This record gives sequence, structure tokens and C-alpha cells, in this order.
Amino acid sequence: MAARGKIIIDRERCKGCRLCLEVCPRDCLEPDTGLNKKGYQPVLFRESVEDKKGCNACTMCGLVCPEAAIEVYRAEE
Amino acid sequence: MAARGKIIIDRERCKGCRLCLEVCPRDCLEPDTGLNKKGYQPVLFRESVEDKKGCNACTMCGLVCPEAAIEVYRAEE
Amino acid sequence: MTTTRTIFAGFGGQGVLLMGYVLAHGAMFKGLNLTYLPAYGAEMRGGTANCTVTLADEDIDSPVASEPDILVAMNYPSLEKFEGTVRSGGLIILNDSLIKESPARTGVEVFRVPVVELARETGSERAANMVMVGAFIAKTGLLTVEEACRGMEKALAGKEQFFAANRAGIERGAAFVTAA
Amino acid sequence: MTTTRTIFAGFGGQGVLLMGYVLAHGAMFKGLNLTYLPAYGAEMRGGTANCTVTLADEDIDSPVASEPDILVAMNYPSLEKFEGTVRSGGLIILNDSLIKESPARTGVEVFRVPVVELARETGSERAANMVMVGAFIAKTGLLTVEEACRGMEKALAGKEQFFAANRAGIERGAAFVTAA
Amino acid sequence: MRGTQVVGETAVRAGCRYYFGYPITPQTELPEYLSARLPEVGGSFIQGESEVASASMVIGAAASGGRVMTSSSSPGISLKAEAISFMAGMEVPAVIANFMRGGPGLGNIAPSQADYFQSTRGGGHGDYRLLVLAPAGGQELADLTFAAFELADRYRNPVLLAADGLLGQMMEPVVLPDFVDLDELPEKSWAVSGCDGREPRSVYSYIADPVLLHRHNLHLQEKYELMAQNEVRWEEFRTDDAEIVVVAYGTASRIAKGAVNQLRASGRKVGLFRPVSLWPYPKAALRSLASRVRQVAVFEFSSGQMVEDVMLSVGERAEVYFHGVAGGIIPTPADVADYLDSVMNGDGRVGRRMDI
Amino acid sequence: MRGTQVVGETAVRAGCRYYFGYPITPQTELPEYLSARLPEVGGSFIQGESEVASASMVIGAAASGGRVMTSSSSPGISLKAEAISFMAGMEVPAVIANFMRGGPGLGNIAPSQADYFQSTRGGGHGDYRLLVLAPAGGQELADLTFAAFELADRYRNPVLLAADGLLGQMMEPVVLPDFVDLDELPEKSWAVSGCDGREPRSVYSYIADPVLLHRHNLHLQEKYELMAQNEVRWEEFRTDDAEIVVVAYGTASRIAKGAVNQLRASGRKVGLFRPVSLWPYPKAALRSLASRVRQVAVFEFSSGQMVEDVMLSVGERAEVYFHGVAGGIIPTPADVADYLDSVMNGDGRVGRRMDI
Amino acid sequence: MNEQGYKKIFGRPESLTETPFHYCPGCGHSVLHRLVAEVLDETGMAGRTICVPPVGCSVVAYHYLKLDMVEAPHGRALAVATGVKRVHPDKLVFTYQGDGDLAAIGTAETIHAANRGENLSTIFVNNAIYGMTGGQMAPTTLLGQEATTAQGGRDAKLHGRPLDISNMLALSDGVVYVERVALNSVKGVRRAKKAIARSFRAQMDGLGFSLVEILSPCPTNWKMTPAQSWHWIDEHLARVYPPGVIKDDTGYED
Amino acid sequence: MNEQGYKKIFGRPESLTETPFHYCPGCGHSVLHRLVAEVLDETGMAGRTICVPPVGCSVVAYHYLKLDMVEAPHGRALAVATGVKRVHPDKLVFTYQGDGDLAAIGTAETIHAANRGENLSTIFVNNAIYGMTGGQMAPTTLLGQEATTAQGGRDAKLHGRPLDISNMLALSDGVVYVERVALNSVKGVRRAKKAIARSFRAQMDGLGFSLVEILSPCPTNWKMTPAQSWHWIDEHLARVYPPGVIKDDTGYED
Ligand SMILES: Cc1ncc(C[n+]2csc(CCOP(=O)(O)OP(=O)(O)O)c2C)c(N)n1
Ligand SMILES: Cc1ncc(C[n+]2csc(CCOP(=O)(O)OP(=O)(O)O)c2C)c(N)n1
Ligand code: SF4
Ligand code: SF4
Ligand code: SF4
Ligand code: SF4
Ligand code: SF4
Ligand code: SF4
Ligand SMILES: [Mg+2]
Ligand SMILES: [Mg+2]
Repeated sequence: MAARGKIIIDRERCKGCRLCLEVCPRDCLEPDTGLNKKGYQPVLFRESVEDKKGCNACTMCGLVCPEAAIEVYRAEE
Repeated sequence: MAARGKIIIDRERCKGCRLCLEVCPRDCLEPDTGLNKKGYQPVLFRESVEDKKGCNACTMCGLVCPEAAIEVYRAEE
Repeated sequence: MTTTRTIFAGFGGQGVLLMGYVLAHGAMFKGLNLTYLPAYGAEMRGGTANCTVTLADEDIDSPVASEPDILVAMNYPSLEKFEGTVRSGGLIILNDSLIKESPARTGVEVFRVPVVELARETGSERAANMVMVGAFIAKTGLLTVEEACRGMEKALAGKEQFFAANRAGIERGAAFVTAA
Repeated sequence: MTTTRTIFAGFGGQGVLLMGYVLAHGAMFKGLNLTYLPAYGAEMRGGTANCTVTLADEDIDSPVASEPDILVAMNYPSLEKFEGTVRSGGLIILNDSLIKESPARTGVEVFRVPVVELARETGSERAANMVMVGAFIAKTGLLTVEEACRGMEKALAGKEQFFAANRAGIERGAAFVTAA
Repeated sequence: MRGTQVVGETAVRAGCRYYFGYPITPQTELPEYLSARLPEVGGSFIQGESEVASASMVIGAAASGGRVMTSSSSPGISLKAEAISFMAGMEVPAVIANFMRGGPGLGNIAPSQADYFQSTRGGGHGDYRLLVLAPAGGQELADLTFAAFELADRYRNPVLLAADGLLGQMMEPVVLPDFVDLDELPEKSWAVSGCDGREPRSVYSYIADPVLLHRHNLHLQEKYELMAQNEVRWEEFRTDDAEIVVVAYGTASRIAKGAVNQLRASGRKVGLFRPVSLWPYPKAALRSLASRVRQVAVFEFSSGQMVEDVMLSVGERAEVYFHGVAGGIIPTPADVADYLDSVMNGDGRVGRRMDI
Repeated sequence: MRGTQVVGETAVRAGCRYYFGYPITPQTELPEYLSARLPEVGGSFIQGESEVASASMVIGAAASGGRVMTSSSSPGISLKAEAISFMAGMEVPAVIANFMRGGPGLGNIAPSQADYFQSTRGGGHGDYRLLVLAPAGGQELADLTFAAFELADRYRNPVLLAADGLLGQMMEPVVLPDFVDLDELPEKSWAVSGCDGREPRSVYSYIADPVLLHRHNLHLQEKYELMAQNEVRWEEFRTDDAEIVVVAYGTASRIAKGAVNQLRASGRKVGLFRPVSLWPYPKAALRSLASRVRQVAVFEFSSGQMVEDVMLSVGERAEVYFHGVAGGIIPTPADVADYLDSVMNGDGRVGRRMDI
Repeated sequence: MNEQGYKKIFGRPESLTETPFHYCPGCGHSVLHRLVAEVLDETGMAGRTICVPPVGCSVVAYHYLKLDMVEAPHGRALAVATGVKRVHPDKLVFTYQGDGDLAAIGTAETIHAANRGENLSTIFVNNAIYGMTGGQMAPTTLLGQEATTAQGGRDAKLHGRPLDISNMLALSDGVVYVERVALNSVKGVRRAKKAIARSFRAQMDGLGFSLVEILSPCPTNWKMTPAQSWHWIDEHLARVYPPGVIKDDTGYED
Repeated sequence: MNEQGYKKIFGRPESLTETPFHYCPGCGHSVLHRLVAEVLDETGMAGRTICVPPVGCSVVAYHYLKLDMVEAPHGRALAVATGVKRVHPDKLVFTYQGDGDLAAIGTAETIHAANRGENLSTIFVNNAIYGMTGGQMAPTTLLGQEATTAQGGRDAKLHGRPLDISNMLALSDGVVYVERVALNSVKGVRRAKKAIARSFRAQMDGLGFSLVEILSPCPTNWKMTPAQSWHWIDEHLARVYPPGVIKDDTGYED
């Protein structure tokens, strides 16, 4: 089953504060290994997370993201 | 019987505000008829006031006098 | 005339500033040039007050009268303060009701007006300052009674209740001079 | 030498200002004239940082390096920003660990130092900036390793816990140049 | 009407609808007048909690496109210095009246001209200029107040009325200007009003990038240059055949005029040069006059401030002298005549020769 | 040590025990330094709620006899204008450092000299003067800070250190002065301390009577005259045989020095005149120099402020030119050399000729 | 971007520009800018709004919010806003101010605008520090908290005490609504947005002055990671400045 | 003068000079000057006291009180006093301020000196008007009260509301004692003197900031006789600003 939601992170806006990662109830986020152009280590969306069934489009990551770098999408029924 | 107290008003300091006159419980004060050098109508001490037995040295006139123009004296026993 | 500078001075409560103000407005009716300058103490408390009125049929340069032509003294401290400044040959008008002393100053004309008594005659002691205005204009010939009265009405616009008494005062003052 | 102007530039977190600061203190030990001038952005937020160090055996006039002799670039944006200003015939020292690109600029010498890798060898990745300091002084001959180390100790007075690692970094950087 | 009221009523007629100020002698009659008058014409009067706050209220209303005024006297103007620099940097129009009093510090409330430097050389920080107009009587209080609002809008620049308590208190016959029709005024395409249907606007002075701030300053300097070309005002009185001119402005110029009249009456060839705009200073006019006279004698209610502008104008074309009083003593025309006499005789009794 | 810290530590050594200030870039490292340092020597540091409050705290401590300092940058100095005028009027000594930034308004934090007028022509109201000292490097920051405290006490007058953020941030080798022994300083017989055993004292500037305020102003002017005689400071560099001198102070003078060196290297007869005291201005020295050179070229980080003092000094003795930048762009020695070259060639490419 | 089979349910609000924020990682200012934009989008008010940003980290708020704005000298935002409002009484006028701006240099302007009952809204960003100038003590700095002008931590004797200005303001009759929220949780972010919306609504209804105080992280000057600074708000800041409604005379149901 | 057979029991205190007050008839300033002098005489503190008078009617308090004094710019008395106190921590330092001075232009200085817990005393003369400048509205002016800048009476909509700054100050931890008294009766005068003494004592004991607010007649600007102004205090002023102890953490028995 596909996840109920997904997010898109604007990699160049992201400043690697990891607050999204803190609040995600589904553990969908992880730090990138490289740096973006501004020298920050951005966060990546893990499309599928086995154990927790992936993103549920709760928008919490977006709500706390200081950079307004996250868009949240819900799967259409 | 002489009054228990008496007061001395500095006529040139007095600005005729009449607050002393307001508070005196023995009605010992009255407005002067003339003006002092500054053009104010000062207040006079009535040494003996028949009906109320004169000044009792309560100091109330002095306490309220804005000009610190009043000295209060008590008769020595 | 060319330019006449007058200082009005007295206690705070004597309506000294209003006297100058009335005169100034009267002069405006007459179309004279004028400056009216109240002395502006640091303090708004009791004490003394004065103002300077300059009337002229030419341009007025300095509005300050360091050597006034006329002094109108409403009380003794004012007389003391200003008598020395009056130009020689000038005029001192005294409130005779309050000033019993004679000016120390010589070489000037002295004219006394018993303003309180005259005002009382008109029925309003409070019009004493207007009596002085009346006496002033009559004595100096700077304005007519009518001009002074219209000045008073302009100066007190909105306070019509005082017009009658003040007019009576001005008239009484002027009459006093004429009779003198 | 007469006067040498160097710009150190990089990300905020790379210890760029400290590099210049260490160099300045080392030069003081050596008795050189010097000016150390951190760029002072309106913002104290992340982003980039840079400082200018001028060393001279004569009086230093302008402390500003509009045409630096040397650029030490710790990241790519800094290289991009400053490479054009280096005087022709000057020197660009690059943090090879982070900058894979080549300078657009021609007519200057380019020298690469893999600071992170070298620092890792000394056991402390955080000493990467000190590795660059070591490489810088060895490459330019402006200070001896000992002078640089004493400068580091002065610049970090009160933070003795970092001395050993930083000294190792400076030495490693210098050795890298000698070996090159 | 007193001078302060003339300013107030003229402001209303010039379209001023917003006044923000804090009481201070000798000018409080102006806010008092406007506190009653502005609500009558649908305007707003606020007695601010301080001069500092009032000046910032001016910024807000001016940036919103209103015709705005504030006023104070010397210490209060000092407190407005930061905001005035902001107004200049943000390019918002406003009219500021300073009824100067004796200083420094709390000083006293007597007439003074000791804020000339502050007025013309930016009491606040940075490279900016105010248009500074100095009335010398009741009618000019009206005329220049009216002009101030027009000029402030035209140049998007604060305009300062430089007066003193004597002018503020004095009554003289005055013809007031007609009411401006607010709807006829040109739209302020830079003012904020909410960005409905257009791009958002900001009015600000913070320009972090040195290159851009430099450019902004060049733009301001060009504007000031334009003002310097177009807005110079002065009056000459009996200068035609004068051998000496006295230079004075405001109240001091009236006394000086009296002195000129006195001296002329005894046949002395004396004239008066009266700057009306203190910035831009009537430099060219004074310079050309200076070439025709032998001596230029400055008279100020200060210890010597405008005299620098006179020196910068006159150069070595004529001898420059200075005489001033500070603290509120008001000399008589005779005193000033005596000063001029002393200068003409070269006896050094009154005033001093300025060297350049 | 950064420039700000040099000022801070020197102040402590000069006996300063009280600092009151409010943070503002680019000088906050000075209060930061003193916030830790003053308690070590038994002094007091207060971060005031504002510049306005801080400046009044200075008044209180100075009137109490302490050696006191405050500092800020342009907008913050504007806010202190009223209190500075009070200090001058009350005759209390204090040291005020202005690390100027780009203006007007909020501007930016880049180095600037656009507060020259404000510094030398009383940003505040009234006839007063500050002693204004303009360091050009680390050692001078120390020397002049030290001198500032001595002079403030000697003349009972506020002293202004006119610097910029570049000087404040820069590190150069500096020899700091020795510690002053506070017990050795002359007693301040005018300062308040409680009137036990003597007549009460008041320190104030309110002088209601015009005659007395006039007299007070005459007294102040005499003091300023004395300062003008004794406290003029300047430096000349390679002026002996110069045909043109560049006049610049502070950071700008260092760049100008570089230009002089460059031009001298190619044989051009160029010198530098560097005012160190901006008030009193080294007028006589510049005047005598001007008589020997053909051209005087002013260079400032402003749109043209000190140039007026240059004109007042030079008169028609030499041609006066001006070139300036505002906003924080820092020209190079080569740029200034180019300006001087243009002036010498008379090609009008860079800078402009000033007429007097 | 709209992805196949997915519907966008959250993204950048319309009233935010595309310009990336210059704020530090984890800074509360960025979140607040977005919340303001969301509220204005949802109420359709952006075009009839004028904002007065402060001198502080958010001095260039006009880079980020598509609104008309007027700069204020440091601390004077509410005085400037007062002037704006007199000219535009029908517009939504709000100030956005830091703790140094609002509660130190701007104390008088704040208290008097509130007490005049100016029909304005204030977003009060309390990060207990001077952010823009690099970490000096603010009036709101906690006892023991490090600051560059209170090295070793704020000490009541040397540096005075934390000031709770919202409580003081609530005493004034001109003030209709004061709420404090903490920006360190999803719930806090939601609460903050609601409070801002309420304050704006109160103004549009002409009720008078209202203020939302936001406990907002400044990881840079607190010298913490963003996550740590969330924690620190709970453990320290919110204990001295407890979130909640301090005054509400709006009469609004919700 | 000592009269035969009589003993002087009340007269001018030692710490008052001979200079006649310039205040208007019935003005509260005069009474307060005397009370301060009495307290200093009785405690023997005059020689160790420094006063910071305000800009207001009492600007020349040094003409009347035999004390060392430092002038303050309008509103900045508590900032000046803070500077004085740092140099003379062992001296009694007090400010004497009007309502315009303390609660309008000086709001920030007042609140922050109090909140720093400066060990100072403040005598706050609330006459609900700007006396010196001739009767403009003060922050404390009552609704409906006439003022030259609120002609027809203060109107909340046009002119804002009366500000009770003593109540605000009492919220601050730095403040140890705040009392309000009314100078319109013998009892009030006695109470005022006690409060001043208590405030001075608190300072000498190093307890921190204290303030005595005095409802004080200004017959001139109220356009009343002195007796009427006493009345008006009872009927109006004291209703909005009720006399009494607002805060007392001194722990003193009496
Ligand atoms: C008159 C003036 N004083 C000081 C400053 C310097 N300054 C800029 S922002 C600021 C304080 C910033 O703190 P805060 O208001 O809490 O905002 P934050 O940056 O924390 O959001 C200061 C002191 C200034 N620009 N103007
Ligand atoms: C900076 C400044 N602003 C304004 C004034 C004018 N001023 C003098 S006293 C005063 C207010 C007086 O009222 P208050 O403080 O209540 O004292 P009161 O005279 O009523 O005792 C004002 C506004 C001033 N001297 N300085
Ligand atoms: S929307 Fe919710 S579940 Fe999906 S990534 Fe964001 S926080 Fe995690
Ligand atoms: S919250 Fe936003 S800025 Fe922070 S790590 Fe996540 S995507 Fe990046
Ligand atoms: S002392 Fe008492 S009784 Fe005597 S006159 Fe005074 S008030 Fe009256
Ligand atoms: S109280 Fe004092 S001033 Fe007033 S009338 Fe009595 S004696 Fe005179
Ligand atoms: S310094 Fe603090 S408040 Fe300013 S942008 Fe950085 S985190 Fe935000
Ligand atoms: S104006 Fe009022 S406060 Fe001032 S002296 Fe007169 S009565 Fe007292
Ligand atoms: Mg903050
Ligand atoms: Mg009052």
C-alpha cells in the first residue's frame, strides 16, 4: 500500500534545523549526507518507511519548518 | 484663661490660599483686609476667639500651609 | 504719530494681558500696524504679568520695547520694575486705587486713574482693567472709544456675557480723562 | 616583503575569523606591523564570513584589501565571491576537501589543501582551519610554525584544552606544504 | 492671533490633518490650538508621550501619505534628531517647527537662535539636509508655513520652520491663505495604503549594501542640489547704495532693521541682508552683495553660528564681523546700531572681526 | 585586541569606572567588554533601556564626580543629543564614543564619517562645543581615549571620540597606557556627594534669567576659546615640499596616506594633512600649509562635511576640492590617488572644486 | 508543483515572497512570518494591511511578506503604527517587534499606544535576547541566562530582573486582548496562528489594542541546536513567562 | 522667634532655605518640599542625601531644599539618579517627579529603574496635569477633566485613558514598596510624610526601589480655589487612584 501522504522539501531553502525530523510521527525524514549551496546539511524525505507505513500527510513537519521549505501532499482517494 | 497655643504667620510668605483657615478646628484664622507686597491677601491669626477658647496648638494649620508660613507655639505649663 | 510702544504691567489677576490684547484688536480695526507681545515667564504662577503693545502707521521693526513711550502700571512692583525704562518725555499711567506711592522717575508725565473706584461706579469691579483701557486711549488718543470697544469684543469673542460691563468700563475710563 | 594582504573566507562555522586572528597574533610575536579586520555583516546569521589580515614590515596605510595578495577560500561561494579581486600574480589557497571546482580566475597561483583529510589524520576534524593556517604560513613563509603556534595560544588564551589539537593541525598543514 | 496660532491655522489650510507633539514652552499654544482645530476638519491630534514618540508618529502618518506636522522647542527638537534623520533617509515629507529657546541644556524659554547649526547641519546623523525657513513676523509665519507643506511634499523631505518664542507669542495683523483642496493634491505614489491591486510598497531607510546606500546618498544629494538651486529665499533692505550690510534673520532681523532705519536717518549707508531660507543659504546673493560693500556685520541671537555660512559666502570679498547675544537678552535697535557704528569706525568696541 | 576593546581597556586605565550604554552595531563589543571588565575594578556597567536613558545615567554619574563613558553609533548618538546638550550646559565631564555608521536613518553598519556636522556643530540644541577627537588607528584609539578622560575633567566638558566600525573591529598592535591612580586625581569641588559639612551644591543647566543665561554662555564661550587655543591636534605627512595636500581624518586618512605613498613613489609632490581634533579644528595649521600649496583636496566618507572647515581655514589661499563616498564603500588608495591625480591635472574627472 | 494522484494540502502561503529567509536555522521569526502570511491569506486581508517591522533581526520583513510596510526607528514601531492608523483607520495595521525593541527602548511607546487603546495589533517576539546585535541581554532575559553583556548569566543585582511587560499591559483599560504562546511545538505553532488571527479580528472589529507575545527560539544566541532551544523554552522560558491568555475582553466565542 | 511663655512646636524645618516658594497658592509641591525637609531633619540624613528634581514646576527645588541636587532632562530623573547612585551607593538618592515627567516622557526610565530594583526612592507628584507648561493633559488626567490639549475634557477615544503607573510598577520584583497618598487633608499630609520616611528607610536598608505617589492639588490648572481642589481630589482623583498601600515588602512593622 502506498503511503497516504508525501512531502517535497526545497533542498536549497532547507537550513538543516531538523525540527521537521523531530516532529514527524512517522520518522519520514533523515539528514542528507552532503551540503546544499549555502553550506547547510539539508533533510531528505524517505518516501517509504517500512515499519511505520510512511507519511500520513499530517503536515506537522511543514508547520514547524522555519524556512517554509516543505510542501505536504495527500494521496487522493 | 489664655489660649493653650498661638501661631505666627509670616505675612509676606502667605499666599492667601486659606487652607489653614479650612482646617483650623478653633476658627482662629481670618483673611486680612489688605494685600501683602506680592499682591496676595494673607490670613491673620485671631488671638482670642470667644466661643471656641482660641488656639489649641494642634499644628494642623501649619501642617497644611503650603508656604511653611506658620509657626505654632504651645503655652508652657 | 509714528510708532508708540506701551508696556502694561501688574499682578497676574489684574487682567493685564487682556488690556494689551484689547488694545491690539482695536488697532487692527483701525488698520494700524501693531505688535502685541505678552511677556512669557518661565512660570505661570501668580506673581506679575506684563505685555508690550506697539502701534504704528509705519512698519514695525522691533516688537520689544526696551524704552517704552508709555508705561501702564497696575501695581507698585510693576511701577518699580519698569519706570526706569520709560523714555524721557514719556508717560506713566498709574492705577491710583492700588498705588499710593509716587514714581521715583522724573522727566515723564504721570497720570493717575482710580480704576477700582471708577469700575465700581459702573457696577462691576472686575472691569477695572477696561477702565484703564478707556483712560489709556482717551489720554493718548491712539484709538476712539468705539474702536477700543470693538477690539474688546473681538478679543473676547465667545464671551459675550462680559461685553456690556466691559464697554461700560471703557467708556467710564475715557470719560474720566475727558473730565480731568 | 613589504606588505601582504590576505583575505580568509568561508562558511560561518568553519572558523574563518579565528584563522586570521591566529595569524595576526603570530605576527605580533614576530614584531610585524599588522591589521586584522573581520568583515562585519549586518547579520550574525549562518552564511559566510571573512576577514582581512595585512602583515607588513612598514607602516600599514589602508587596512582594507580591495586587491588582496592572497585569498584563502574555505568554500566555493567564497571562492566565487573573492577570486576576481586577487591581484594578478597573487595566490589562491583552496580548501580542497570542499571545493572541487577550479577557480575561474587566471593569472594567479592556485594551491590546494585537503584540510579535512589532513585534520582527520591528526585526530581532530575540528582543527581543519588550523591545518589551513599551517599550510598558509609554510606556503607564504610569512611566519614560522612556532610563531603561528604562539599566535594560536595567544588568540585562544583561556581555552588551553584546544592547544594541543590546534598545534597538531598547524604542524600538519605546514608539513603538507613542505612535502608538496 | 498669536504666532503659534497663525502657524496652526495656516497648517490646517495647507492641508495638514495630522499633528503629533509634546508640550514645551514657548510653543505649547500651537498644539493646544490644533488639539481643538484638527478634529473639526476630520484630522487627528495626538499629544504623544514624548517628543521621541511624536516624531515617530509623524513618520507613520507621513509614510501613509498625510500632510503632517510636529513642533517643539530646542530640547524637544534634539530628542527628535534620530527620527528626523529617518524622515530624511526614508524621504517622507513633514513639517517641523522649532520655536527655539535659550540653551544649552534646559536653558530658558527666552528667544534664541542658537539651534542654527542643529537646523542647518543635521542635528541627526548622516548626510541629510532639511529645508529650513526662518520667518521674521506674523505674515511670514503664515506664508512660510504654507510653503513648508508644499515644499515638503514636492521634495519628499522634512522642512523645518526656525522660529522663536517671541514670534510664537506675538500678535500682528495677518492675512491667512486659502484652504487647500486635499483632493487636488498630486497622489503620492510611494505612500503605503495597503497593497490591494498593486505591488507592495515599503518606506524605509535601512540599506545594508554599501553600494546601494551610496547610491541612495547620491540620489539625496542630487535632490538637495535641486533644492539649493530652486528654494533659496532672502530679503534685502536698503542695500542699494550700502557700504555696510548687517546680516540677520528672524526676530534678530527686525531689530537689525530698526538699526538700519536709525542709522539711515542720520545718513549712514547701511543695509540689511535677511536670509529667509537658512538652508539652502542665499550664498550667491550674499556673495554678490558682499562684492559691493566694504563690511558685512552678522547679528545673531547666538554665540556665532550663521556667521560661518556668511563667511563661506563672503570669503575675502568684504570684511566679516560678528556680534551675538545668547540667553534671551533682546538687544534694542540702538544696540545694533551701536555695533554697526563700531564696525564702521573700526574701533573694536562691539563685535569681533572674523578671519578667513 | 580589537579597537573597541582597546577603547574599553584604556578607559578603565584612565580611571573610568562607570559605563552606561545601549547595544548597537558596530560598537557593541565595547559595552560587552566593559560589562565584564568594570566589575573587576569595582566599577559599574549598566546596559540602559535605551540610549536616551543611558545618556542621562552618564549625567548622574558625571555630576557625582565619576569618570564616565558611553558609546554608540550614529542613530544612538542622535538620541543622546538632548542629554549631550545638558552635559555641556551643566558642565559635566564625560567621554562619548561614536563609531559612525552609514546614514541617514537606519542606513547600514559600514564605516562612515557622515556625522561630522553632528559631532562638531552640536547635534543638540544651543551654543555648545564638544572636544572631538578622531583616531586613525589602534594606538591612537588608546592615546586619544586616555586623553579624552583627562580633557573632559580639565574642561568640565563632554569629549567625543569620532571613530567608525572599521576602527572598532580592527586589531593592530597597541601599547596601552598605565593605570591612573584615582586617588591622585584633583578633587571635583563642584560635584555632588551629599552636603555634609559644606554648602549644598547643585549641578544644573536651567537658568531662567536671560542675563544670567547670557553670562553662562559667555563663560562657556571663553572655555571653548581656551580649548581652541590649547587642544588643537593634527598630523602632517610629507607636506614639506608638497604642491597638493589631501585633507582626511580617521580611517579615510589611512587610505589617503596610501595614496600619498603611491603618488610619491612616482615622484608627485603630494602630502597629507590629517586633523586629529575635529573640534577645535586645526585651522591655523591648515591655513599656513594652504599658503604654501597650490591645491587642497578633501577626502571624506561623507557627502561633504569637513570640507566646510577646510574652506573656512583655507579661504582663497589655495584651491579647495572635495571627493567623498557615503554608504560604506571603502575606496582604495589607488582610488584616492586617482582623485588627486585628477585634481592635479585639472581634468574634473573625480571630485569637484569648491568655491568660496 | 502538483504531483500525480496527490493533492497539495500544505505549502508556502501566497503572501510570502519567494525570497529565502536570512534568519538562522531554527529561528522563530521565520515561522512567524509564515503564520502571519497564512492568517492574511485566509482572511483575504493582505491587500488592506500595513505592517510596521522593527529594528531587530526582522528589520527586512518586507523582503518576505507581500505587504505595505513602514520602517520604524528602533523601539518606535507602535508610535509609527499610531501615525499610520490615523491616516488609514480602516486598514489592518500591525507591528512586529522583538523584546529589545518593544520592552527596552520602546517601553514608553508600547505602554502608551496600548493605554491610548490604539486600534492596533502587535506581534511581540520574545526570544529573551537581542538577536540582531549578537546576543546582548534583553529586558526579558532570564536570571542565570548567558548574554554578552551579562557574561556568566544575568544576575538580579547587577543586571536587574526579567520584565513581564505583557502582564503590565494587561492592566490597561485600552488593551482588549493579550495572549502568550510558545513556538516550540506543533501545538504552539497552531496556537500562535490562532492568537494572531484573533488579534487581527479584534482590530478589524475596532475593539482596541491587542498583543500576542510569542516565546520564540533564537538558537544562535542561546548557543543551542534548534531542538535544544525548543526544550529550553519548556524548561526555562515558559516557566517565567507562562503561555496562556493573559487578558481577553474580545467576547469572541473562539 | 520665641515668644515669652510659649514654646515653638512647629515651624520651618532646618532643611528648607529661606527662599519663598514660587509655587501657586495652595500648590502641593510646597507642602511636599516641607515634608521632605522634615523627614530629612528628623533622620539627620540631609547631609548624606542627593536629590534629582524633575523638569516640571519643581525644577528649581534646589532653591528651597538644602540638599545636593542634580538636574535631569525632562523624564530622565530616574536614569540620572541611577548614575548618581552608582557613584554614591551609600547616599540617600531620591527623585522628585511630576506625572508628566514620570509617567509620560519618562515611562521607560521609570519602569526600568524600578525593575532593575535600583535602590532609590521616588516621590511621584500626581496632579493629573502638566503644571509647568500650563495645563496640558497628563497621562494621569481623568476622563472628563479639562486640559488645554483636551479641551472639553479628556475623552478616551480621542485622548486615551488615565494611566495607573504605580499599579504597573508594583508588578515588578525589583519594587519593594509603593504607596499612594492624597495631599488634601491633615491626615493625608501626615500619611504622606510617613510614606516618604518609609521609602527613605527602605533605601537606607538597601531593600530596593520604592515609590510614594502623592495626589497633589494644582489649583491653577484645575481652575479651582485651593479648598475646591482638596474637594476635587476626594470626589474625583482619589476615586480613580485610590490612596493606600499598593505594595509593601519592606517587612517594617510600622
Ligand atoms: C536607536 C538604535 N539603538 C540600537 C540599535 C541597534 N539594535 C538593532 S536591533 C537591536 C535589538 C534587537 O533585539 P530585539 O528587539 O529583541 O530583536 P531580535 O533581533 O531579538 O528579534 C538593537 C539594540 C539601533 N538600530 N538603533
Ligand atoms: C524634553 C522636554 N520636553 C518638554 C519639556 C517641557 N516641559 C517642562 S515641564 C513639563 C511637564 C510638567 O508636568 P509634570 O511632569 O506633571 O510636572 P508638574 O509641573 O505638573 O509638577 C513639560 C512638558 C521640557 N522641558 N523638555
Ligand atoms: S506530513 Fe507528517 S508524516 Fe508526513 S513527513 Fe511530514 S510530519 Fe512526517
Ligand atoms: S524543518 Fe525545514 S529547514 Fe528545518 S530541516 Fe526540516 S526542511 Fe530543513
Ligand atoms: S494650631 Fe490648630 S488651633 Fe491653632 S491656629 Fe493652627 S489649626 Fe487653629
Ligand atoms: S495656609 Fe499658609 S499660605 Fe495659605 S492662607 Fe494659611 S498661612 Fe497663608
Ligand atoms: S540571531 Fe536569533 S532571532 Fe536573529 S535570526 Fe538568528 S536565531 Fe533568529
Ligand atoms: S501650576 Fe499647579 S503644580 Fe505648578 S506651581 Fe501652580 S499649582 Fe503648583
Ligand atoms: Mg529579541
Ligand atoms: Mg503634573
